[in-house]
Amino acid sequence: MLHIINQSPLNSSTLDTCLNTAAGGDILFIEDAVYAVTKGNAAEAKLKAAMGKFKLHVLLPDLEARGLGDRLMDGVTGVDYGGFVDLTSNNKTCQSWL
Amino acid sequence: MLHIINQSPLNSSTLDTCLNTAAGGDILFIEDAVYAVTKGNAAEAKLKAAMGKFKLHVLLPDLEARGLGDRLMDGVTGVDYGGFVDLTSNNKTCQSWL
Amino acid sequence: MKYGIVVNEGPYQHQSSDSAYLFAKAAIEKGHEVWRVFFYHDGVNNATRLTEPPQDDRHIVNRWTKLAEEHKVDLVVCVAAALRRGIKEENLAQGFRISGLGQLVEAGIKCDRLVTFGD
Amino acid sequence: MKYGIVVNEGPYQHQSSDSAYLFAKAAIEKGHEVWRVFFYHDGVNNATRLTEPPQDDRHIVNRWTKLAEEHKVDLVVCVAAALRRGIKEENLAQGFRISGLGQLVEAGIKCDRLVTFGD
Amino acid sequence: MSDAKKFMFVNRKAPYGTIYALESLEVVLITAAFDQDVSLAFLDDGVYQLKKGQQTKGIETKNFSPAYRALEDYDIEKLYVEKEAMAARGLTEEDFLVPVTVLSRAEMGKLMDEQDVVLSF
Amino acid sequence: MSDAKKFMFVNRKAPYGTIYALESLEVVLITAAFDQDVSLAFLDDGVYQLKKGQQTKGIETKNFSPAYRALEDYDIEKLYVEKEAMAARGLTEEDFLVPVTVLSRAEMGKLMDEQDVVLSF
Repeated sequence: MLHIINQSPLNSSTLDTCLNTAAGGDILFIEDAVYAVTKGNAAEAKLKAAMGKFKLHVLLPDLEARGLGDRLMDGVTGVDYGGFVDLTSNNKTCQSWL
Repeated sequence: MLHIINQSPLNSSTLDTCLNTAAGGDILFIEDAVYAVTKGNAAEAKLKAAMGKFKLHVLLPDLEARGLGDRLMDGVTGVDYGGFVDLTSNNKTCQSWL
Repeated sequence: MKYGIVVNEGPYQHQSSDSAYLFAKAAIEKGHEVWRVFFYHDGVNNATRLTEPPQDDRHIVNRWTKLAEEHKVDLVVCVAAALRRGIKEENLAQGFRISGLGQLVEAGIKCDRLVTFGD
Repeated sequence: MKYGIVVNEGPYQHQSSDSAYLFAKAAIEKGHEVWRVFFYHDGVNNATRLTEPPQDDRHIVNRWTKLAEEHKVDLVVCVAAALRRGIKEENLAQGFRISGLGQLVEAGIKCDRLVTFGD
Repeated sequence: MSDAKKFMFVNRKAPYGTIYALESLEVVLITAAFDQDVSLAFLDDGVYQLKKGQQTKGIETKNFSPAYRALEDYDIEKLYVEKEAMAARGLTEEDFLVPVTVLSRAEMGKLMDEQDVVLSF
Repeated sequence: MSDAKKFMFVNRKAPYGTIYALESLEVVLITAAFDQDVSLAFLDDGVYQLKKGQQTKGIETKNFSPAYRALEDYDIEKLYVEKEAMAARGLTEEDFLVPVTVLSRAEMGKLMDEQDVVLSF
């Protein structure tokens, strides 16, 4: 399953709940959630720990809009909107963690 | 100063930021923030610790709407909308932590 | 005391407009003056005359209109925020007027208290 | 593949409508079909024909209209959510239609994928 | 029901502060009317939606919580509550308006993976 | 400025995910035009508003961050950033578009207490 997260990790419990609950699969960070996968963000350690269970992706246009295109942490794949579409078609289902 | 909080403590960082930043004064919990002052909520301990620095109030109509009128933790004063108005007039300024 | 109130969210989606209204009503009952309510961000959506909530639900827009009429509350909708969201004279409810952000700053200057309701 | 998209927030206030639009455009460019976009909650505010964003900003409503016209995307606004928020035939933008929640369920049933954008 | 899809509604938001819980319920009922396989999941603040004793007169808003009791009439009986979410809020099954199945996080995650359509508002 | 009020704008939200940062800036400029004493406080995700290098072409949205550079032209020079918020996001003063004063939480709280009007969006 593809898990889509759109909330900032330091402002909302969404990331924690997804990491703790979801059985695995792909996670895509969009909108304000892209801050989660930037170097130095307090969420960095927990995402590194989650990499065994989940494959992490980030929507690059959202990362660049926020001035953090050069801060992507290692092990996270950047995608454009086309890549976002591919993630939804390659997974049988997707869930937006709203 | 009166600090007004309207976000649930387990969903948002707002309560933590207010407790860590504000110099003291009154805090009023309204809307989804009323969950913070209910017995058994994970925020209970940090609010007890904050009682020396802040005076805590909750908007009762919001607490009752959520079915928790009988779960108010000790040391928190319940007010109606009139009491909310009094809190704003008795403090020189108020800040909504949006 | 003279109060100003700011509403940042639209009706029904968030509770902020309800909270602002009930606060305003309570302030008036306590003998205070609610001089102005300023609607900003999605708050401008409180000013559409086209809402038709279900029969058993509160009518948020009409409540504001009634408050304005009975207690001379100045309901101001920010013009820039309103244009972005499709609120104009043609769908503006009674009791509201469209004006600039200066009206918000003026409320901050002239009122004894400014209370904000949002998300 | 056949896609359904759900939009839960209004234009400008949240990014969700932008994200949904850019996703829809990319899906079409990849050769997929965007069968229906369903606007729910404050998402119904994407359907007002009255928005006038600043000249240097994107026009979110017109973008949806254009997408519908060029790619036969069915833009459906939930009638119950729309009535609550003041979206009706008289202020409905071109390319949108108002209908019931069954249209959302139908999208869930008939589409290969349903992607939700919200807050 | 042989060609029915499995729809799961994930509820993570508290009632009244926002409208999502109420408008989500409306979709749930319609989905059942389409003879689909409907499950409701309550996580995080979503568990508060099911709290007994909601009294909304003081906020002049309709109390929509009785609608959860009506779900049974639509043959919607799969209500799942995440155990950890319930515990962090000091709630027990006794606090809920309707009978629910309490699941651990791991069980909830597994159930999500079995769905065809996951909707959250 | 003798009868000016002290207005503080508290910014706790990231840009682009929501419109609050942009529309808040518009109020800041108008408040300065009314000759009031204006301060901006950046806490939590609000510190991201000031990040250098925002490139919004990919999301087809206007990059409004240059407006922070224009604040100086309106004599708005009191920009305060909370130190702990900056650190938790891996940011330093070098990352910001404009010069700011970095304050500890305690200093920020004290400054808030000195205001006449506190606005947050």
